[in-house]
Amino acid sequence: MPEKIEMEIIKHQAVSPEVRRLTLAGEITAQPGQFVQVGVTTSYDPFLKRPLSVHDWRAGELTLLYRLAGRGTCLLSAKKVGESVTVVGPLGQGFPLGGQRPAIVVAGGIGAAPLFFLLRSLQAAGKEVTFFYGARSAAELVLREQFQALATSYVEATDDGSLGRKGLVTDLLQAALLTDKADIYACGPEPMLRAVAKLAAGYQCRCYVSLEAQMACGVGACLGCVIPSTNGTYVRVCVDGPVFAAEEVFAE
Amino acid sequence: MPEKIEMEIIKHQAVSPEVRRLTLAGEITAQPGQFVQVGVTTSYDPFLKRPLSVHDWRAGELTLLYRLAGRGTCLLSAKKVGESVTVVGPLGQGFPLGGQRPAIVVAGGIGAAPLFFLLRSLQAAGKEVTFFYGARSAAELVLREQFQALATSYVEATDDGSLGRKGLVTDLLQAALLTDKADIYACGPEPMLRAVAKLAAGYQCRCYVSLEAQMACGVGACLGCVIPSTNGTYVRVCVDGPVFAAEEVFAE
Amino acid sequence: MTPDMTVKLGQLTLRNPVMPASGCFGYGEEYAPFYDLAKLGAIVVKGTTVEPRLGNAPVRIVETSAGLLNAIGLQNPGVAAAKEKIRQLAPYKTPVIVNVAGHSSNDYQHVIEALEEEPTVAAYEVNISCPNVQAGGLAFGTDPAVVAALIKRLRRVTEKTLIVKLSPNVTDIVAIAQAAESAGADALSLINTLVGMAIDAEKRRPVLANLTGGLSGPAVKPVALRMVWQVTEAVRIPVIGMGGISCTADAIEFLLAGATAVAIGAANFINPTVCPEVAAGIAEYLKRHHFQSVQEIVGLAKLTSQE
Amino acid sequence: MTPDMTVKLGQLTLRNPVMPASGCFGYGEEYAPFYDLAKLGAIVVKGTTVEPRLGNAPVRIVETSAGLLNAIGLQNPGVAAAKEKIRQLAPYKTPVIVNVAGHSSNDYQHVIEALEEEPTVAAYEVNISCPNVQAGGLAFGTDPAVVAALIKRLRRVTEKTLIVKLSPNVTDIVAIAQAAESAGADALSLINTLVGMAIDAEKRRPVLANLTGGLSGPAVKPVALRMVWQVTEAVRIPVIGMGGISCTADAIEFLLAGATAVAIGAANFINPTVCPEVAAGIAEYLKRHHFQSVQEIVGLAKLTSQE
Ligand SMILES: Cc1cc2nc3c(=O)[nH]c(=O)nc-3n(C[C@H](O)[C@H](O)[C@H](O)COP(=O)(O)OP(=O)(O)OC[C@H]3O[C@@H](n4cnc5c(N)ncnc54)[C@H](O)[C@@H]3O)c2cc1C
Ligand SMILES: Cc1cc2nc3c(=O)[nH]c(=O)nc-3n(C[C@H](O)[C@H](O)[C@H](O)COP(=O)(O)OP(=O)(O)OC[C@H]3O[C@@H](n4cnc5c(N)ncnc54)[C@H](O)[C@@H]3O)c2cc1C
Ligand SMILES: Cc1cc2nc3c(=O)[nH]c(=O)nc-3n(C[C@H](O)[C@H](O)[C@H](O)COP(=O)(O)O)c2cc1C
Ligand SMILES: Cc1cc2nc3c(=O)[nH]c(=O)nc-3n(C[C@H](O)[C@H](O)[C@H](O)COP(=O)(O)O)c2cc1C
Ligand code: FES
Ligand code: FES
Repeated sequence: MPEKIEMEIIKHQAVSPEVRRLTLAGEITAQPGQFVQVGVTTSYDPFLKRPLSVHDWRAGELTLLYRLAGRGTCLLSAKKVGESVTVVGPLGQGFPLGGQRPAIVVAGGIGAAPLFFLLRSLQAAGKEVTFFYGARSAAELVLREQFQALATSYVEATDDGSLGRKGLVTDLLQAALLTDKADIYACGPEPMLRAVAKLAAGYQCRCYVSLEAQMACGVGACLGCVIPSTNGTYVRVCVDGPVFAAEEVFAE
Repeated sequence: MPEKIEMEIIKHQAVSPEVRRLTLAGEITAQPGQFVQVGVTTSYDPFLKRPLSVHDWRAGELTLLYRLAGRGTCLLSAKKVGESVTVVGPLGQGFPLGGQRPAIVVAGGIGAAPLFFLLRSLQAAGKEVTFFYGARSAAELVLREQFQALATSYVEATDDGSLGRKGLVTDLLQAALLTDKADIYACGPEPMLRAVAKLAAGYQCRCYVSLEAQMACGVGACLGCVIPSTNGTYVRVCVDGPVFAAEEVFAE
Repeated sequence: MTPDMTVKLGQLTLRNPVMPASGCFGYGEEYAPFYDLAKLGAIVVKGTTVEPRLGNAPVRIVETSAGLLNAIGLQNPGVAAAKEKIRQLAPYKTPVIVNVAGHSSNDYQHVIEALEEEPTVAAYEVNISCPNVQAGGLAFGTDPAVVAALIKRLRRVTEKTLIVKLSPNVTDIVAIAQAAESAGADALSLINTLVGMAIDAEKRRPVLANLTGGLSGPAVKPVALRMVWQVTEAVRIPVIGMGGISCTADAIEFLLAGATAVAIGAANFINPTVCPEVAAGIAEYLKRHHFQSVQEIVGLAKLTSQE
Repeated sequence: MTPDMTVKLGQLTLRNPVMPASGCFGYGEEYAPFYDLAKLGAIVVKGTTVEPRLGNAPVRIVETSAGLLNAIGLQNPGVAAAKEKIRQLAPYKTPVIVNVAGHSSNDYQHVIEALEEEPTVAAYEVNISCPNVQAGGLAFGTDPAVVAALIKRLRRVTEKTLIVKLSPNVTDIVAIAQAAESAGADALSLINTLVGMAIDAEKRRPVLANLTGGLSGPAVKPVALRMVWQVTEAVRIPVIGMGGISCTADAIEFLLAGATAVAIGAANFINPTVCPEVAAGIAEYLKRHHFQSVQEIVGLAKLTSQE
């Protein structure tokens, strides 16, 4: 059940020039893949809360990982330890962890944010997990050691080759799928997600993707965040997602 | 000539629970009684800059004294040493210091803000100055020692008698005027200013009052801050004031 | 002594004057996790049409200074499915107001007829901001004669409280309000959104797939307040004021301007508990200023402004 | 290669498309301390009437969310005194546009006739948002026929560039725009302020002595942008876009929507150097995106939105 709560900032670190990790104290629950709406100001400009995925969660502690994308995240980054922020959540559908197969988790850039909590949960469930971490360049591959520590095997790729293999993470994924089937979880830029989904379909693997949309309410009330679904209707990213089975949202 | 400049905060102190003193570094000039427009946020809500009087000035250093009146001053009070604020100024007409008579300076509450710089200037000019400092109660009589140090004689009054004489500062002023004539300078709530002006007129004393109005541009362009003048037209508080000869704005 | 918070809209009595604005509260269920919906004066549900509507393609919303633009395009499951959702609200024992939309007077009439027998439905809010296909897509709400004809017709088919929701995108909202009143409306609600647009300077195209959208939020409050003031000077039926209300003070301003009740839209998005907070805030305000009932402050600013 | 920033309004060529909005820049002198006024595309002065006007009683302005309400009431020294102030602007060699106001078509005509021989005056911006006494105070700008008659008449008395400033408080701004165009206007400027109101919840009375005022600032930008888009679809004469422009991106959006030039009003109050900053910002934008001239981006969002 989502709720509105004031959470105190207990850690707020720059993990890269572009990316911040924010840890908040407060009684809120969360599943991997869910998100929260964060109040970045008490002014009406900017007006809306900002949706951020649950990067990590443990009882009494919520961690977010966010990229400085514009005004809202910039305002958030100015908040200091000891200040508090209004959080609405947990929101949306997370990643289903049920599958019997080993897991492959694919991150593109800041799309890695929600996958940390996912990896921790898969590891806790004793799953064998391969983590593909791709980005445009080295600077975007944040928290590498932390991610690596949570995966059975760990593969990096950058478009410019500045770190890990040069090229698209999806090429490496293909190679992996040739050998074994797996349940695939992905978050990142939409072109990457579509490519991952296509591969998954080709190899009869379950594939879950976490999507983004401009949001207002975050709770399903405004119908502002819809995307077309493959059955010809619109689905709300905030409550029907943000995690969808690939076939729900991507046509072959 | 007014200008727009970024000024760095070099001191920001709470001189009372309600009142802050803000010292800014930067090359700006100012006369006693002039004011500046201060940017309290980069957001459009609140939208306007806030007019604050020059509390004190020396080359390269501007000091403001402000009461926490609402959102804007509250945002300003959150700014820390090292941060910078946008300032537009110096603005408006200050206090004329020419007169030959001794000076009487009358402050009501936060109206004391611009009078500190005035007292310093009168003192520097070798004037004999009596300072009447009135407020509703003791808490509002901020920086008492500092003000006292600048006056030849110093009189305090509070409506509730919690400090100094009990009653209105204007009653004490009357007593003083019985003995000698003086040039009178006043800033505070309008009822007090009208009472001071009435007394001054009664004793044939020059009287200058510093007024307030809701302002937008602060430079005379919007005609938003006008008040009726005694010659039947409207005058702009921002450029024709904020300091006026009492007879310009208060009818007998 | 707790003040009397009840207000009347037609035959309808609300326990307090605060309700969510249509389209900002889904069919109620979305905000049920945050508080007991029985704290609301009424529950106003999404604009409902005869047939299901897919709505507009995304992007549907964009943030603006102190507000947002929306172009949802009346996505709704159609009146039959909506009825089922509305039934779920019965346990809250709170009047449900159904926002009715259509593109012809037939459309409006059919929606009302389909809900007439449903006891959970307490009132209809007729959204006349919709494009009128018979009138070449010009909104119903822009022509007093068209509004009068539509409301006369709907008045005949329902005994329930009939509220007409006015569009602010007109030269003379008072004329529209009077037309609705004389045609038999029990109450008016205003304002709907102001038509606006946003363009992405870098992508060099409009942000919304629909090109234009409806502006709401604090940005529009001054316009809404002015219209509520003008309309309440000119009609005798009660007005539900809305447009930018985000806190107690905002709501008080609308009541002082002459609104009998208030609706809160976009503010729900930034504060899911804003409605009960404002309802409680109004009660505190009344206590602090020693008013016995909320009705005492309705239109009070008109009197003081005549002093 | 620095891009060509010049734009044309009627026979008038502006060195760049950025000018202050009327009433927000006095008669120019107030902002002269902050920068060389020759950096402006044009100088638009305060609304000017035949006789001096005292204007409204205070309070005249109140801040709102992302904007402000003003009720200045056209305070101005009258056309004779205004002429003297306007002459002072000659050294800047920058076209001066005089905003003309009145309560009858005679009033407007007399202001123009009084300025016709003054070489510093390059153009007139006819403010049709003023109440029309002959029409019982209803604003001129709300009736296409009235606007057409007024502009036809003014067209006869001047050879100078005639700009008509449209009110946004209408059902169909396109009809007004077309009326002005066919009556011989050289250009249009939009939008003027949206009529709004503010109430003090504690004092329980309207904040403005005039009760209502005109809303402007970032809050109204989406409405202004929509109207500029619609009007530029329907007329061939150039449009000066305004309403909430506060930074370069805002100005670019208006140009992309179809405006040939832009005016900046309330933003001058929060940033006295906003006009030259935006002019420079537009030039940078053009360079960055490899456009040769500002005219290339006028209306560009209309094309991309058709893809
Ligand atoms: C369910 C969900 C989960 C998300 N999780 C994360 C996360 O864990 N970490 C992270 O860094 N970002 C995440 N995002 C994206 C994040 O919400 C946006 O980057 C943020 O809202 C930008 O706000 P801003 O004011 O800083 O930027 P703005 O100035 O508002 O915009 C800057 C850019 O960000 C884009 N943007 C703005 N709002 C959104 C939005 N709601 N969704 C997508 N893009 C947007 C704008 O289109 C623009 O291109 C998530 C988005 C969604 C919908
Ligand atoms: C020329 C001039 C000089 C001033 N000098 C000082 C000073 O040295 N120290 C000081 O503490 N205050 C001074 N003021 C008053 C100060 O500008 C206001 O207190 C401040 O703008 C309030 O802003 P806010 O956002 O905190 O409060 P708001 O939330 O904007 O308003 C809170 C209260 O302050 C009042 N207020 C808001 N703006 C103004 C304004 N422009 N003028 C007067 N009252 C206003 C409002 O009506 C309201 O009652 C001066 C005002 C003027 C016009
Ligand atoms: C996302 C969204 C959807 C809306 N849908 C409807 C609707 O279906 N019917 C209607 O009459 N008004 C609709 N409105 C208008 C609101 O009910 C309200 O009139 C307007 O938003 C002004 O109130 P606000 O400023 O508090 O949001 C919608 C508004 C928003 C923001
Ligand atoms: C204080 C003030 C005074 C104004 N005076 C006039 C005027 O005299 N004539 C006129 O046509 N418009 C006048 N306007 C409207 C502006 O020119 C402009 O059309 C409007 O403010 C929208 O632009 P903005 O949002 O950038 O302020 C005035 C606006 C303000 C804020
Ligand atoms: S953000 Fe409102 S429905 Fe998804
Ligand atoms: S504040 Fe604009 S004229 Fe004084």
